[in-house]
Amino acid sequence: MNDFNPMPPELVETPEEFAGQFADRDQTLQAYREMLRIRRFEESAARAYTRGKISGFLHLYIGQEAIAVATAQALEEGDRVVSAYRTHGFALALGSDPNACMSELYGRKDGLVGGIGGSMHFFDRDKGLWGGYAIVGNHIPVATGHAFASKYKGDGRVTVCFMGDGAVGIGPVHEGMTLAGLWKLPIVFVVENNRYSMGTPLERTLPVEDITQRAAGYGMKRDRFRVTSVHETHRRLKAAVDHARKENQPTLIEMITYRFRGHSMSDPAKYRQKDEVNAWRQQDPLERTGRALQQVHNMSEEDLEALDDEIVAEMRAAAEFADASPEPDPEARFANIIV
Amino acid sequence: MNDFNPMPPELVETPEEFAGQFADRDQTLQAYREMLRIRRFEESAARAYTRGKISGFLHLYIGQEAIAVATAQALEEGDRVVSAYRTHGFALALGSDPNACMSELYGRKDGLVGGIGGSMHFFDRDKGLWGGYAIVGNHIPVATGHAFASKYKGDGRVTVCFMGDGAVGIGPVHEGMTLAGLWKLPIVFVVENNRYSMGTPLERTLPVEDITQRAAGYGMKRDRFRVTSVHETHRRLKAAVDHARKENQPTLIEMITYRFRGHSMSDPAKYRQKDEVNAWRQQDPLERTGRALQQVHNMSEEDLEALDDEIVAEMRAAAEFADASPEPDPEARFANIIV
Amino acid sequence: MPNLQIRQAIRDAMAEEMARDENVFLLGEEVGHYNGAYKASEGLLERFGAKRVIDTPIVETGFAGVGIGAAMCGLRPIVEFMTFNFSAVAFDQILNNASKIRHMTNGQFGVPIVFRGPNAAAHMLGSTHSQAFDPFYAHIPGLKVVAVATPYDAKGLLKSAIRDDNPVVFLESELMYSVRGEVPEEEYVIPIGKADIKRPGKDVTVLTWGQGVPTALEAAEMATRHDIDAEVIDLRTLRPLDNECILESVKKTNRCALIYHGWPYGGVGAELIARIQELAFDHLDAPVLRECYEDVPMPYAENLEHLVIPSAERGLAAILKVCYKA
Amino acid sequence: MPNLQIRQAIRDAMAEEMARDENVFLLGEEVGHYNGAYKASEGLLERFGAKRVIDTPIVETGFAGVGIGAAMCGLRPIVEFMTFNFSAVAFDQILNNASKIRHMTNGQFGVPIVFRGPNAAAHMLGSTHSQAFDPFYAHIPGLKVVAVATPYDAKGLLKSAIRDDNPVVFLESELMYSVRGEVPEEEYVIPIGKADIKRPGKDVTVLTWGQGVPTALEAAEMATRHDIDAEVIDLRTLRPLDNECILESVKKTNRCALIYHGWPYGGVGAELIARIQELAFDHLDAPVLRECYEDVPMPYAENLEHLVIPSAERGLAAILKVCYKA
Ligand SMILES: Cc1ncc(C[n+]2csc(CCOP(=O)(O)OP(=O)(O)O)c2C)c(N)n1
Ligand SMILES: Cc1ncc(C[n+]2csc(CCOP(=O)(O)OP(=O)(O)O)c2C)c(N)n1
Ligand SMILES: [Mg+2]
Ligand SMILES: [Mg+2]
Repeated sequence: MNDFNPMPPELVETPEEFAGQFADRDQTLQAYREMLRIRRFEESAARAYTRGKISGFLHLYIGQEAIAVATAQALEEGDRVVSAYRTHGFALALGSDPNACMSELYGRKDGLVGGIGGSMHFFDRDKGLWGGYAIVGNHIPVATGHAFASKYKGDGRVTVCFMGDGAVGIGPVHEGMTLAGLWKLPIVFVVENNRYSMGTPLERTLPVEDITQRAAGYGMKRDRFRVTSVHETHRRLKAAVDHARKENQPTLIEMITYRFRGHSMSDPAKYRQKDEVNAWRQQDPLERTGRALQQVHNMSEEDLEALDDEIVAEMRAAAEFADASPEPDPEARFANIIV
Repeated sequence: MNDFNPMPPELVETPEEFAGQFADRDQTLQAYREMLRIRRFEESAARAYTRGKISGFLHLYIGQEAIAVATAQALEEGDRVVSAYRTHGFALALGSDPNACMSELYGRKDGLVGGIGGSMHFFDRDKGLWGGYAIVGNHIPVATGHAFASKYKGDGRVTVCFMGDGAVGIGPVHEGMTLAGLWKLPIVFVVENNRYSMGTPLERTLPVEDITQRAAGYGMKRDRFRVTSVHETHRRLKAAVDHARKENQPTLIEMITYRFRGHSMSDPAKYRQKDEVNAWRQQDPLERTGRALQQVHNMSEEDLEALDDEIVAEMRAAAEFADASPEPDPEARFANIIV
Repeated sequence: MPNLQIRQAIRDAMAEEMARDENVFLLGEEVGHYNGAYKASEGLLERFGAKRVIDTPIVETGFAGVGIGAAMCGLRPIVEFMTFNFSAVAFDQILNNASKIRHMTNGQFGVPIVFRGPNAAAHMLGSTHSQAFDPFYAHIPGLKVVAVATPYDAKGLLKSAIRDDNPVVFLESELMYSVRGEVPEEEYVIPIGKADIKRPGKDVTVLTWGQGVPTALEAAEMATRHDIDAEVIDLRTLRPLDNECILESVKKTNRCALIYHGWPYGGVGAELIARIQELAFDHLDAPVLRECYEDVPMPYAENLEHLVIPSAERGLAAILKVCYKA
Repeated sequence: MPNLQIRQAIRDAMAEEMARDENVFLLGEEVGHYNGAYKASEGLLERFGAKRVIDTPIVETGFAGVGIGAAMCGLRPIVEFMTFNFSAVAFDQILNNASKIRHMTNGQFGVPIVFRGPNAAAHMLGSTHSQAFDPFYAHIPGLKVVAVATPYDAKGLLKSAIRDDNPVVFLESELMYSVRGEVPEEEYVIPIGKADIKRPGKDVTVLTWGQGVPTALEAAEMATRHDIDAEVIDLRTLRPLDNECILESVKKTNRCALIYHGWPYGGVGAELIARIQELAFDHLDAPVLRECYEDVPMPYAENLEHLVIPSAERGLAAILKVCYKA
């Protein structure tokens, strides 16, 4: 077993560097809004869960929102996002209707997949969200297949495939990456390293801290960085997306991030020290972006609060919509299956 | 797809270097004898197969013998060898009775595992042969488990686990190596890179030619070399075995070798060019060792022929023994299973 | 007698066997520091240490294989699958290594291992997380398969499973970990291979196991209002089946219904029917019927899930039908 | 009519569908340059090129998953497992992705894919290489499962499978690739879901599939010497089963025996019995019996393997028994 530092890498940046990451006002505001939408959506979902409106597993993305928002920005129409069971953020960032997202969590007819899939199985084809998989690692070969199809058809589309730090040891990940590297497919693999797989810290799952060390064996490029802003994340991801689109070359990226909530709603996350969580909170990309709006772009606290109110209202409406959405028709269980 | 050179790496060695590898007469003779025993055993088995005495799959080790012989020399009593379905060489090198080996191929009662397993499932516990597995890669976690048990018990034993170049992409290999690297287990993983998995050359299976590039991701040491003699192979393997025994540290070794026959008896190996096979034959460790005995140690051709005759006789006797061995008792199919 | 939850009975079985035999150890995801995803290993890390209670990465094939390899060396691993859904990625290890090694090596090696964890649908987990694996494992020669529904059975059978020299697939239930029942203070084991009559009766035999047990008992209770006295047999062991107990009951009642959590095609349900009609053909007054999941993947929505899973009402309907009262 | 081997019929089906639809492609180990381990794809690489006939590394989960992912994009992959034994390492992809995606995504995505390759024991390959996978796959809602025993059926059903919008598991036989039969020159397809009466008869129904077909036919032939006229039904599709054809025959003959290659517990065999006793209870004059592999892993030795696999003699014994002539 190894001994990895649970604390976030120190952010050494000058005020100028900080400002540089948020230089464009509109982009920064846009990024903030999108991250906040995800956060407020999930907070709303969490409340609904505690009230018994949502059941099953509910894995929140709170803390990692910058990644989904950056991803949506880096992609073109027809590109694909494939992820595991922590996908609300991707759905919203890609433009899925919050009403449909929330209805899915409620298990209702107007849900993204008609209430059949639940939180772990979000799919929204038109928006580029290709799942929503809940068996750790088993979407990596599938996503590799999407990239294969793009190359086969020559359609110029790129697939971005996300997984957790806990997924990198499992066989299907290795097999998918082997094929992507061997066949030179237009795909970007992103490990969202949020330091934990359920209650297990990295030191009990990783033989080597730097996950991108593996890229060499797959003949892929690699990149590794701490997620501090949408802007920077977008820049790094976009380079890999371009590489995939233009050269049919896969990349392995490790994005270092943190989830502020437990693994799922049923996890009190007792395995983490308060000071650890606080240290990461200091670096919360959402908070940082809010600070930048105030400090760099002179937005007032009231401006931000007004925005927040607007978003909170949107997400409250989503919850109300979901609550009013009917249960799926009983016959829906026999749809889309040969019986 | 990549473009790897199918030809063997050129052997640039001075006559002195050549002689150096075979400096010790007794060791060289011993190595030669053991390699020749394996080769003659398998030639005898191949003949029996063509005569219909052996059925199913028969995968010959001809060309790779130096590895098994070096392995047997590198291990201590109680250490373990775990391999795939190309294991006759390991059995003989470790001291399994050729009569029992041949009887197993014949599917007879006196076989290594009573005729139940066949060529692909050789096990000889007392000699340190722990299989004998035929689903590509699925013995890697099992071998990792043996190493785990050694560490758990503190018994000081080392497990050496072999696989083909074709196995390195499959998930179980990745999972086993991940655990061995994470838990620091006393195991040596050896890829016997004989350039082909069935009819498929490396360039259609490997994203990157150097398989040991993967070691970094598992936190293991690595080594990679062309197998040219028992002596040199033993030296390199022994270092890894010591590392495992003394430090509980795994190593990944790639041994570059070649099989002169088809994948199995039913494979005519039409996918290889004559000049390719010939070039590798020039470097056949068995032949090289024979040359060394003559050139360095002044043994005569007659001496070598006498040795050969002796071994051929041993293996002919094994075939005769097997042929005379009775079929397993009908009830044997219900042994060792709850029904 | 102490009144325990099933999760506690399971923990106690493991603790007692670990205390008794230092070759016994536990490995799986979150079994240590987290005390088990469903707290079935609470306190074991603290008591036995990290050498014997091992948190693994998410590599089911890897750690199932490690368990098998360790078992071949004489250790007695308990491998927890967080749920049996995740055993699908380790299927080959169970099918090709655990179940076959003793036979294939002509007895040179044995694989004394237990694979345990929750099986079948819990509540609104969707199709990939709601599966029943007994049809897959009960099919395979070389395995024993156990499914438990009470704390008493859980403890006694898990202890037997850990001591067994064969690989045992031990199926628990997420929905039932909190079910309580009496468990003797003193040491006991329950032999693998014996069914248990959970409710004696004379009019119809109801066969069930695992999560089906409470539903079957409830259906049997409801049947009394139709003057039907149902005998409910909890199979407990799915492989090998307790033919004797099953046949004796069917020969007495002449009617049989199955109520279980799992899909209809093949599996344990069909096997029971095949055996009963073969071995008690002349005793059957009606075809044997089964109530189980509908033949579709499990939907997430509560109302749909509810429809797919057999209710006591559906169980009752089957009972009435085999009694020709419907 | 041309007389073809099964391997050629399979190749022709693939070639015709690849010519008809450029979304159809083949991937698997040795399917290209080697022309298939059992030569079922002979000439396809040459004809269609490396883009559409793809040699993969040994990564069954990887390439099964790639096939599934490609199918979701509208391609129609044919995934060859060199033998179905090697599908065990890809089990999760078939169970959790191929079979469920259409349902789980509420129809947003379909998975039109064929998994094909030889199934069941060949000759002296030992326990890991001699397995029958139909019990596993036929159990799973969302899959179709086909098993073929003649060149005519192989071609017509494979073409249907490739055109089907659902995932189809297509089971062939290593032992039967060289079996010859007439195959029409002109294009035809055979619908999935229809059994075929391979030998009409009136005294007893013999159900079989895949490698069991020749044995069942031989047993039926032997039965004539006992004045028994057996009807042999080749199921051809194992999921969904052709209840109609099966029941019609059983209601006519009132007796039924199963002869197949696979293990007894559960699976297709038990499912057939469960259905027949439920749906034709009053028509049965005897219990339905099954002859299949003995319930042990397949041994390598020729004499033992021979004993484990059902012979025509064993099939005959079952026929005689259900006809009360034994
Ligand atoms: C094959 C498999 N094993 C176990 C699980 C149970 N499980 C679900 S999520 C999870 C942790 C995953 O951690 P990570 O990959 O880091 O993703 P994160 O939850 O941090 O986003 C586990 C063990 C599963 N879904 N699939
Ligand atoms: C999982 C699995 N897939 C496919 C096979 C069929 N198969 C047996 S050996 C082999 C080639 C293996 O090549 P390599 O690993 O290089 O070993 P070598 O035969 O060269 O020693 C294949 C494809 C198998 N046994 N297991
Ligand atoms: Mg994580
Ligand atoms: Mg090789």
